[in-house]
Amino acid sequence: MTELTKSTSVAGDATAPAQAANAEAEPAVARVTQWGEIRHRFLANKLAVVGLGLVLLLFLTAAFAPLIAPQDPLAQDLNNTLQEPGNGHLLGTDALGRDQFSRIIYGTRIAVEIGLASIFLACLIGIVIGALAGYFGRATDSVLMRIADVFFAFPLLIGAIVIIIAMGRGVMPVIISLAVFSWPTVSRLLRSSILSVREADYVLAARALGADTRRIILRHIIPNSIAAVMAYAAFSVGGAIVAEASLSFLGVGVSPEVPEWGNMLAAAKDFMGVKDFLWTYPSIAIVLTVLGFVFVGDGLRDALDPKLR
Amino acid sequence: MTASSTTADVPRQRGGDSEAPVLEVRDLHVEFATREGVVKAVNGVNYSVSSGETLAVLGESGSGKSVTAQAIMGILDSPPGRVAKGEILFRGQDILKLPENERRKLRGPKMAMIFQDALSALNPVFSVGNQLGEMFRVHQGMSKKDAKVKAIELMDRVKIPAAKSRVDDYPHQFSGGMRQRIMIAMALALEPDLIIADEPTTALDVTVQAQVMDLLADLQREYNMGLILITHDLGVVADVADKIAVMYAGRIVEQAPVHELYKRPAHPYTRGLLDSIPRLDQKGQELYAIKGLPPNLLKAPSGCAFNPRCPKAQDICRTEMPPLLQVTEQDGTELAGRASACHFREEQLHG
Amino acid sequence: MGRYVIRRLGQMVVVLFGATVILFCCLFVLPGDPVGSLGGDKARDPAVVEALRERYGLNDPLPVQYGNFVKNLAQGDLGEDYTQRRPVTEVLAPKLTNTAELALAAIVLDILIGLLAGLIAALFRYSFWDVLITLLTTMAVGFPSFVIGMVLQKVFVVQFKWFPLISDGTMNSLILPAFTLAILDAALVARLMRGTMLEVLRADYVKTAVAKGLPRRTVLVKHVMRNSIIPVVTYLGISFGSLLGGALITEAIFNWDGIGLALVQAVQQQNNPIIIGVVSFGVAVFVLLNLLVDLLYAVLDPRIRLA
Amino acid sequence: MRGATSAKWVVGAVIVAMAATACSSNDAGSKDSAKGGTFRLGITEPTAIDPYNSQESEGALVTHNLFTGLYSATVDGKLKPELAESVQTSDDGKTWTFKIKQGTKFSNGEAVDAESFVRGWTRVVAKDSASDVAYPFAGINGYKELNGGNATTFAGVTAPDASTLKVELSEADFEFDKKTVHQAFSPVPKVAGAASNKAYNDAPIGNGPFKMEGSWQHNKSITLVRNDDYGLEKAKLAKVEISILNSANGSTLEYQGFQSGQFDWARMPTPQQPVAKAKYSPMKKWIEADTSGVNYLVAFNQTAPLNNPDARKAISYAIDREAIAKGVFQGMQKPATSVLPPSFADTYQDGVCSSCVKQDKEKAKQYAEKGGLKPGTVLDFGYNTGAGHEEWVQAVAQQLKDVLGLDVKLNGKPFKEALAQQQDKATGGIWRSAWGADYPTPDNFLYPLLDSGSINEDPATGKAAGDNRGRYNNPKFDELITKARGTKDPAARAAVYKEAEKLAVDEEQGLIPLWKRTQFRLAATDKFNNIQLDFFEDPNLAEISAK
Repeated sequence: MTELTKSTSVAGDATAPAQAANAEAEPAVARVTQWGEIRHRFLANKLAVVGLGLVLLLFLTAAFAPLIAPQDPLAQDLNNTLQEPGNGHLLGTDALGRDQFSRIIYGTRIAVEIGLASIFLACLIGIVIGALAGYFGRATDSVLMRIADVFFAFPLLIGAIVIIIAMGRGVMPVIISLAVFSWPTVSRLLRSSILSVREADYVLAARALGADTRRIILRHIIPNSIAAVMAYAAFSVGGAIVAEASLSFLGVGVSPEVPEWGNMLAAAKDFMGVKDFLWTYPSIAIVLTVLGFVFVGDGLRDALDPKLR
Repeated sequence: MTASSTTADVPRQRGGDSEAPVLEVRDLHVEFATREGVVKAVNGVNYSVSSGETLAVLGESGSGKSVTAQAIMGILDSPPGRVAKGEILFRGQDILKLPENERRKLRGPKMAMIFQDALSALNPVFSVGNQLGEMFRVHQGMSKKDAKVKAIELMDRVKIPAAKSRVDDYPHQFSGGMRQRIMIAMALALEPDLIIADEPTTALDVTVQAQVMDLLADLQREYNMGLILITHDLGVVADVADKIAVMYAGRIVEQAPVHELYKRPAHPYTRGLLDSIPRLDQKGQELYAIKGLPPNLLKAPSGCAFNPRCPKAQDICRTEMPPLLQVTEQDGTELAGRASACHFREEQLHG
Repeated sequence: MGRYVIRRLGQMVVVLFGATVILFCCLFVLPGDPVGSLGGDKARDPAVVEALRERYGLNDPLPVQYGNFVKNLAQGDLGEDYTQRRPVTEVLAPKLTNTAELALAAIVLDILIGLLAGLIAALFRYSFWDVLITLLTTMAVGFPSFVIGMVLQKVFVVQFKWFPLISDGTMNSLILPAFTLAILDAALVARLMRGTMLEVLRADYVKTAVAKGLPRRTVLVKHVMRNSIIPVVTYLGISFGSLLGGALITEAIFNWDGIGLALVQAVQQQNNPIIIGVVSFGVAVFVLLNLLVDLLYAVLDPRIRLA
Repeated sequence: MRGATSAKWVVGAVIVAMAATACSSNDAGSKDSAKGGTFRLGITEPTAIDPYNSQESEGALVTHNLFTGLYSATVDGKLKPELAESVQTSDDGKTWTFKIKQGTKFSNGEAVDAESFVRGWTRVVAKDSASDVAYPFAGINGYKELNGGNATTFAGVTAPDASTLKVELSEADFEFDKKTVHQAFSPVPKVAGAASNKAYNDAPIGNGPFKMEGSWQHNKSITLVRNDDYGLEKAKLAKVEISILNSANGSTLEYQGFQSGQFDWARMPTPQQPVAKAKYSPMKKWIEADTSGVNYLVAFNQTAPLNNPDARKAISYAIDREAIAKGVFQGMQKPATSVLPPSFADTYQDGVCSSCVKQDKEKAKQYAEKGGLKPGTVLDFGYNTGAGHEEWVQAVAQQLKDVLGLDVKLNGKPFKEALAQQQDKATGGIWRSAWGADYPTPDNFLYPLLDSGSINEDPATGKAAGDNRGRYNNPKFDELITKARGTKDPAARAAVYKEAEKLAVDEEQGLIPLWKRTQFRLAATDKFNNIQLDFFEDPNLAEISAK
């Protein structure tokens, strides 16, 4: 659909002669080499690699937060509240004298936890429902898709707030509320790709060769649909992290005492113009994280389906 | 009506200088810049076509035949494509030197193109009447209403039934054959001197192919236009073309009047093409196929580009590029309009 | 067409039914008494609580409450807000106008910025501007709206004082919130537009148009734009949901007195009629808008047959 | 779009304003009505401005200026007679007879007489009104019947003649007169009709120093103009323009508005207060006052682990109020050492809560041991979210962990959910809370927060519907409250209230005071004279005059 960078898109430019030359030099789609191919295309995309770097950095920071953070993110020091960056606190301290750098470092944990878990859950629900709808069709399909419509009709943040009203604040409610309103996209994606793949030549061929339906679904349809889901997932983890921070920012996300970026921003909002370091650094953390996932998502999508670029 | 007066005039004019070609392509080179390197799609093509004459350009996909046509029309994708060298003379004038705006004015009134796949070549979101009428509106400043009348006339002209009621239909509502007729109508709209038809029947059913081809040939005769027919289908060519240029890897490898070529090809590639046509009298025999694949234009083989696939390739074929040269009879008399780019053209012709 | 619309409207009713049921269930499981406290944080007198529960039918079982809700909704009545005891429709109407204003301004910006940027990037592919636009749009996707909003507020309100912090009813106070709300979608529209346009530019019918000798502008405006705009229209329909979500944040940052802010406050106050009003409105508009987009899609692209 | 519509609004408002000034300047003998200046301020949308349901400070601001009742309260909690010319109290403290000043009028010309009061009070208490401010009338005979819908008249409130208002109480209450400063005790004219009269709700006709100009523009504005026919001392300001701001950021908007000259009076967000003080204090534009309220921790007296005074004292001793006030509140809050506020000069006992005076880790640990608060004991610490308490509760929690080794579980909930949990019988631990006085009497703190009569437990569900949610229950304390109410002599009464406070707050630590209620305002003292913060934490509009 869209293009990201010059470097990746030039290949897609191959006009008549070059295309002909390349296409015929690599007959059909060699499915064996598909994953290698994808990796190759992904790694050729500079932004995707930068994104991968950012995401890896995020994961590593989350994993080794206790080693990286110089202080306990919860340790208060009421004699040193609202300290400007420097003086033993790299990024300053908040209203309770807690070390902001340590809080940002620990914030990666919540971001990773909620981002990954909610999208994983959404994909799980989405794949199952989408596969059922796409496979059974007819009544099952229309019932499942209407259900998906209902959830799809809630704007993500608004829907999430409704669920959190019922479940209360906290990590689990945030994960669930984000997943509950994200899965319809996945199931639509899966369903439509099942419907298109169902008639694809190699599936017809498999069917003609007498493969049974379940085998066709597991061996042919799902692996081919999963590509689209994966690109969506990578992209959406970033979105989920933004949504999660937004909820906290609005005061309905994880509990306020948890070191989490949205919470930090919410607490810093009133210090605008007085203590700006309180909101700038968590903002940077969020932006880098989200960009990482966006780049990876874009790169994956382009690598999985060069046509779409 | 203006239309009838012009149709009456023009052929006479054209008849007047039928000796001078409408279009002459000289040493045309076209390149594409890609990430992997420069693709030389057309490497020194020469050909010409006169009024009322049909030139068939033959070749596999990727041979540069379509690119040549696009270069003539001035619709190359550029970047990355560009004409690196050469001249395209339209009625004696090198149109590559014209400013874009002048050149644009040639397209439509003077030269027109018919594309292979009418479904994708027609804009899906506008009615056919709109797209046909656009020619008149843009080039002749006609009103919308008049343009529509002309569009209906044109559709009648290309034998689309119930033209009046279908003029507001969209391309996807027509059958393949009908769509191609609309393409033809659009090309003919302003009665150009030259029509380039890029595989006009490839996408059609065989039965429809003949109808469309006949229609095109009839109209060409009627308007006395020059026609460049690009195709990879030798069967189509035989009936309509006057002369043939065979292209391979961006070059013309053989040129000949149509029947000569069929009778006696002077290039092994042409031979291969001819042999791969299924024939009724050889039923039951294994079909001939040229082995191997067309060359990668990024790294064309040294020497003759066809050498890796050529059954008769010798050492010289792998080192030296054969130029396109006059072909002679065994007695040395020149064969009019015949040329071949093969080191062993004479052997091929006579052997 | 008529049948299609009727069928879609039917589906819409199903979706709305489902959505409001979910909404009711979520609000019903809450432990607090929705009329249990005053506007501030004081508990209400038990007698008053009882009187209000009676007045609002809160002692009825959930299905009965839901039935009443649907019955009233059919008459355009969303009930009474629990704090001020004014009709929800009356409370929300001016807020709705404000949000609509903001959303409309954002959509206009989306279209203007998005289309223009996408157009430039596609037309001058690989040029400096293309690279810049591609970079900016990619970055914009990574910037959450609250970060954008806070940065804009810090720079243009606090630092330069170009814009008022309090909405003073002029165009001036609309600019920053609208921009904040628009930026993400504008970037996505630009990316979409660029991609689609590159595809369209490569399409055979564009070649045909050039081969017909049409002036460049006619080719671009008529043949290219018209086709490129179709996916953008669809996207804008779907993006309305995220627009509403973004409005929550934007309104909170810029104190824009819209339904987003009303929702956030209503959640803190458990002012259920407002929550129900805002959420069902959001869902209804989203569903309706998508129907409209589908219809528009069919108008824009004659190949689409609605069935 | 916005520009167009609001321009229309502005133009409309200007025309209305011009018409208004034109009219009034034509009135006979009011030459100065065009003078006096306009006072501008921002508030958040009130619940109501009609006295039947006017409740929070914003509503009180408008209602108090539209209506004048029997008494008003001065900043320091003293009673100031308004329409009450004289009062007689029976010796049993149950019958109150007020003489109403004659000759004053509502702004529609209707006379204000005793009947207007009966009408107004009845209107608040009537069942159909479902008023949130009916409770101050609860001690009057016939309240139950009227409020429960079994009567249409208020039996205990009668007007024997136009100038006499007689009130009969069911229990002795020598401080009943103080309750009448609440705006719910306003007289209303006949046109007021029932509480459901929407026209009157949004444009009440009153007898106060100001009257409405147009109706309440919800979420936009309320405009007051001077009532030149006011029967008491007339206001000096010609006009008060009240902009209604978003409650989400009301204080930020007020502050910004003040800085840009749009407002003459403003609150500011807590984080900005130190900066604002430094800037405006030298300019004498800074108003700081300890008002009639207290921030405290509810301690659940009847549930483990805080079901004994020692445990509660341990908690209180463990908190370093000073450090939090300095560190978190940037010095803008002051520790409270009593429940009764310093604004009640007669009853204020600084340091009566001995555990509140200074953090004492040793004592905290001793009391904890005595009270069975072992390290590791789970202590629930609830608070309501979205109201700016998120930060400091964490500081308190940390201190409890550090000093006592308790396993403090912070539990933030939206207010109504929080309330439901506090009312639940099984709830233990502590809960953040605050109390502000409705009228200037110590009873208004001690009775609702600590008297067993305010537990109001629902026998079926065990829910405590009253404000004594910590369920402090001591018959001795209850006796003292009853005794105080029945003591006619103010000084003797104050002594009893002091005794009661010492018993409940110091000896038994029924609740845990944290901070005084300190309010900060910015006021345009360069343009106006005599600006003060009144008892209801609003500017004293009726007394302000332009320079």
